[in-house]
Amino acid sequence: MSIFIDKSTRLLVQGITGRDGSFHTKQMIEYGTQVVGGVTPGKGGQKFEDKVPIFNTVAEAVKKTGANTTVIYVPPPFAADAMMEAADAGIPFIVCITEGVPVLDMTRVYPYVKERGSRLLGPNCPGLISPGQSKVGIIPGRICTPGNVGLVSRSGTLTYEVVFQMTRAKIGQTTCVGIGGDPINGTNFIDCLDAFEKDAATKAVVMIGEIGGTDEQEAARFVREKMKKPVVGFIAGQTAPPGRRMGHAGAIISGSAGTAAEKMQAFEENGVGVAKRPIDVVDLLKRAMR
Amino acid sequence: MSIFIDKSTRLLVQGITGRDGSFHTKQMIEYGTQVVGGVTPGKGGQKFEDKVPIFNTVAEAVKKTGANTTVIYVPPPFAADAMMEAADAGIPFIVCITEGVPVLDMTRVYPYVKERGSRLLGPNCPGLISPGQSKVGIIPGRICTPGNVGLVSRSGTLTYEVVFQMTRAKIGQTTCVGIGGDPINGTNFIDCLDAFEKDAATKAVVMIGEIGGTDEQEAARFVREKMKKPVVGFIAGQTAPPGRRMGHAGAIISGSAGTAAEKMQAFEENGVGVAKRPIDVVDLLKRAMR
Amino acid sequence: MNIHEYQAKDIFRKYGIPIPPGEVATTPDEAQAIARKFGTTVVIKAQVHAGGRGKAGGVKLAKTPEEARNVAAQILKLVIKGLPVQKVLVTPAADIASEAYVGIIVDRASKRSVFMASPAGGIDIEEVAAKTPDKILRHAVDPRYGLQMFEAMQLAFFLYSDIKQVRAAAKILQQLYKAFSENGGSLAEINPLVTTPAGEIAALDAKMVIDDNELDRRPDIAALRDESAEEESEVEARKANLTFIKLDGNVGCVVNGAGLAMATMDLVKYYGGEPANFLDIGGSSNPEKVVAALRIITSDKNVKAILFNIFGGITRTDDVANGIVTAIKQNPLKVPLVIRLTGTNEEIALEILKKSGLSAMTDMDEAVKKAVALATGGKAK
Amino acid sequence: MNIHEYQAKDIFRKYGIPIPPGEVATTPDEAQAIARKFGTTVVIKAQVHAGGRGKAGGVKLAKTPEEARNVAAQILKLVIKGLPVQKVLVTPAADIASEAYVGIIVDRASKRSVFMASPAGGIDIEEVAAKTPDKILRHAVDPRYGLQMFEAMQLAFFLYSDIKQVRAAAKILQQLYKAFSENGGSLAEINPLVTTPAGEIAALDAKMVIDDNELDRRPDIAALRDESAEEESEVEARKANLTFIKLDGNVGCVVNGAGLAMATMDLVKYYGGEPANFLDIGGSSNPEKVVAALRIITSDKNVKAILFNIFGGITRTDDVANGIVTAIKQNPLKVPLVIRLTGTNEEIALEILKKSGLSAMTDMDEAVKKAVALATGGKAK
Repeated sequence: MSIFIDKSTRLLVQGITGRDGSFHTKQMIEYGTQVVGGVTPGKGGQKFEDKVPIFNTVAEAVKKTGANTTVIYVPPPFAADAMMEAADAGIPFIVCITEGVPVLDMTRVYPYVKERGSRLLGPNCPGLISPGQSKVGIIPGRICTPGNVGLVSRSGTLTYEVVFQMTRAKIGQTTCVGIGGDPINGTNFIDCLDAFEKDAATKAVVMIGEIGGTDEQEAARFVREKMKKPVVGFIAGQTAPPGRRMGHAGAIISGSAGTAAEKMQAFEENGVGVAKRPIDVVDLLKRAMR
Repeated sequence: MSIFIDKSTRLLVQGITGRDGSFHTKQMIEYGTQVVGGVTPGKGGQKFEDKVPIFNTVAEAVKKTGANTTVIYVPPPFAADAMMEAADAGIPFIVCITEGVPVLDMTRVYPYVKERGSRLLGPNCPGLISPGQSKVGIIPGRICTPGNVGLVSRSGTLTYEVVFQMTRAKIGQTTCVGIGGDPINGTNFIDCLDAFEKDAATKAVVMIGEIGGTDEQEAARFVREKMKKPVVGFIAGQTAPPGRRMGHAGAIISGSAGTAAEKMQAFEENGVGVAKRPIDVVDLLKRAMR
Repeated sequence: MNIHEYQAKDIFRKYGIPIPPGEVATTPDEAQAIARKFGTTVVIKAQVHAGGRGKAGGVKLAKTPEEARNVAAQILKLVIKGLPVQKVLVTPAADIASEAYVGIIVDRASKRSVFMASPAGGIDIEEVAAKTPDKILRHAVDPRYGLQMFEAMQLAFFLYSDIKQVRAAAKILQQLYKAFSENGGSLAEINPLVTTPAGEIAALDAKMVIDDNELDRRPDIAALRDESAEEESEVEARKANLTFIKLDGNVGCVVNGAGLAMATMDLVKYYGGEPANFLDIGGSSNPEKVVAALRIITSDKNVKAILFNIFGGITRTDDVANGIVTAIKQNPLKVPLVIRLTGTNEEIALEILKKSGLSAMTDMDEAVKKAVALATGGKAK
Repeated sequence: MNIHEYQAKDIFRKYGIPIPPGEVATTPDEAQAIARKFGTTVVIKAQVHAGGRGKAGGVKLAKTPEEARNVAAQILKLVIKGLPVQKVLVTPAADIASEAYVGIIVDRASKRSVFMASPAGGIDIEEVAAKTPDKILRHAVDPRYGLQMFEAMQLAFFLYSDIKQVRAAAKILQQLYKAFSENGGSLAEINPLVTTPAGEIAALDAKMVIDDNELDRRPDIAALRDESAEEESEVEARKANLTFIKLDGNVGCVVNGAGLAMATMDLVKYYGGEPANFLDIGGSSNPEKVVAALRIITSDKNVKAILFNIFGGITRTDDVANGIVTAIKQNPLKVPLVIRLTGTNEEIALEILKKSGLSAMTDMDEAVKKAVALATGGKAK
């Protein structure tokens, strides 16, 4: 049906009364996501929009609501703490939207969350959406449509662009996952590819990468070695100069490593169809699924 | 045959060139322990007593000697680092003799060693001896004799006293283990009892405890619930005043908890024979093994 | 090692924990001058390494500088649990709206540092634990990560409901954890942590115990030791590298090893005597240690007999014998001496003792029985 | 954020890393005075955020104060990789017996901070990695425990064999780790770490890069930013909360989102143009940001056409439209403008643009093609 989230997702919103948190909570509720609670220290006992109960701590919220997923909109200096609090409260799936989390914080958050057996998506990611079922994060619902293609991406608006093109071409999605553009994050390409491979409803996968690191290269090898479903991909940053951080903290070419050319080559060598332009993803998909 | 160490033990000595390290290394070699290497940073390449190769790091020593056990004699400020180095080098059994290791150091060493899957004995312990097979630490070899009784103790010289009485009474030992007198240490009573229960050669066990904490009480419950072999015990510190640390950092009665009376009662309630005097251990053993 | 309230407060203050001002006086005049400077009602608190200061009359209010002088004079005459009060802390009296307890100790069961927080502050936490255990929230800190803000908040929400107070308390808890772990604490405690009528939070009392094993690498903390506040004999023992604890009995004990020392004391009691002390000469027994041990024990007038119980492993019994002979030459004993020696270099030791007209036994039970008989002037039980 | 060598040295010095003295000069006179004070041969080093200073003539010896003056004058005139040298560091020349490299970076693969150590110091570590990879020892630090002494010793044994030097280097590595992690580093490097003929170890050069995301909570570190050493347009962009990187092309790009911005640049290239910049206006696009973006882009004389590519999600396209209209009113454009807008409030945006005589497209490919054609004065490929 989808990966990571579906109709049974019971969502908690950390930072529900903040500017971003409240805006997107409304959007998620509108989309049909089951938002079962929010957390804002000091506002425990109040209700968000007269409906969603607010708690002081995640532990309390989990106990009272049975939430199985949380999405984090707290400011960067508190994001690491929020992720750790969620993991410590035993929430199995943690989505952190916050951009600007210090990378040294993430070196500590990563093992902490892992030790407690939770899955983390992000930080600095748009979240994910299983069209028609549940939306967690900030991906605009109206550009998506239910279908049988999975999408995983390091980017935000570029993802929207591609999904929009797919929807216009009547190619629907099982789940669209934005893993985020930070150098250290939780769920990576391979985690998503693996989940899509196992998801019966997904027939093909789109993978949108960018410069920096070697995740796409490893993901490409995973496709060849472990996947039966077709995968097509796009890499942003062919014109990016080395040594400069292209917006995303992780989008940086260090020395000669992590270039778009290197990644596109890895795609080709491992049977991942390479889109030259974002729009080409649609044609590649159509051919792959024929 | 024995627990934790036997003829196949290949021992490394950390701090082999120090005063205590060199003295006891000679004793261990004399007793027949296979000392395969030593570690003293800066003395790598030299030999101890013209025989035992010395290395700069534990990692190197393990690689070159295939050591499977290490014993640590380094001064207290470096002991935590030495234990961690041994665990990181993959040594499965680490014995730390050093007395005076700060307890906050141990709060960090404990999870570190555990994560790497090693067993730690100590710190602040006399080590262990499997009479006639191998001796790791400082227990005098001549007071022991091979036999079929296992002994585990929080103390040093009190252990010698009891072992000495046993040997005089012709009751030999499979292994004598000193787990040490610190509040946080590695191997505890239950670990040893469990190992003795599983060791075919051991027919009965002596457990020597002291005031402080609840390890003896939990060990007593373990005896009742999990053990078939007879266990007899002695508790030191019946006359100790509360709130004072009786030499060992762990030998302290906090409030009303950890008294000798409480521990002796736990022994009695769980079928562990209670010796009133150290010498009574011998009679209790004889009766238990009849 | 115990440190005084004012010393713990100095440490906590460095970590940004809000603590009202306060100064130490060693004379009534100084106390008066400090009270005058503060210009308000002051609290005068005995600085002594003992609990229950309040009940013992060691904590009192003074409304005027003159009263402060009188109160300080009274308190500086007190002896609390055997320890004479040498210093008082003078601090402005505070208006208190609520009292809470926060503390951290190293917990042997979880092998971690454990926080305790209770809204029932101002009284002994053991009492709270016994009578109303649900009023204490415990939290073990993962030493690999430290106390996270969310954990501090969970503890703070147990104490307060006002979010400003919760945040202030959470910050205090994080700083307390830092103060504790960066200074080698085995206990750090604020009792009471108060709120003022204006809603501010402050630490009115502070307690800290340092792990003795940390002192070598923390000379600044080791320098806080106040020897005038400790038992004289214990100070002397520490300087001689002996572990010594004074008790009230009549049989002085000199033993190698803590476990054997306790077992020896127990056996003294078993045979009807009372141990006068715990004394562990440790593993590497040079003769000087033995000399110091005998000097300390013989200075206790209650001691009617002295018992050596030495099981030579690392300890060389000849070293001990030499120490005994030297000590007796320097200061002939006025009470009987029983020596039990066995183990490393036993034969040499016996020879040394024999030359000085002394003898030794090899059996622990027999030796203890004899010492008890000599101390009680009768037979052992 | 890059900081200068002298700033990194100041930080490292605070952590007890041995660093020879040195002072900063902004004029030849100052350099002369400093050289006179040191009274020995000095090294004068350009303080500029660019590698390869030595090859560019930015590092030179001076034997006398007068020579120091002349050398400083030369260096202060240099422009290295586009950045004018505004400051030099004057430091006594050292006798060097050996040169090693030690550095630490955050490694995305292991998700940890990773040390690198090499006995082949003094040259670019990437060169060592490429040519003699066995001369580099890497070690990932477990962030839960920090760099243990034994780990530091293992790295140090890779550099030195003399135990005194090993211990000194191990201590430097531990302190470097502290400096790195306590100041929010994403890179910290000592190259070279030298030994003197007398066997002492010292850090002759120092480099540190700070994670931009750390600056908000570290005002003292943020204050180290030297805006005079950065591209003017990038400074302005940062102040407007834009992410901007200047490039050499002719199509100015304004995009929301980093990935889409890169993809837009790539598409410009695909159709035969060259992007003049990377510019991400971010998620919450208020009109002022758009105004600032246009101001920055139009100040680049190479720009022959401007392309907006906005996919409205959180970004409200009407905000962007308002920004465009305002900016053009303030400063009429001298180059053609192509706008692509779609998503949130698209209809309102189109209405706003229409009122000001502007129009917008909805297809990204078409818009890019058009912008390239306008910039190149021909047709897109």
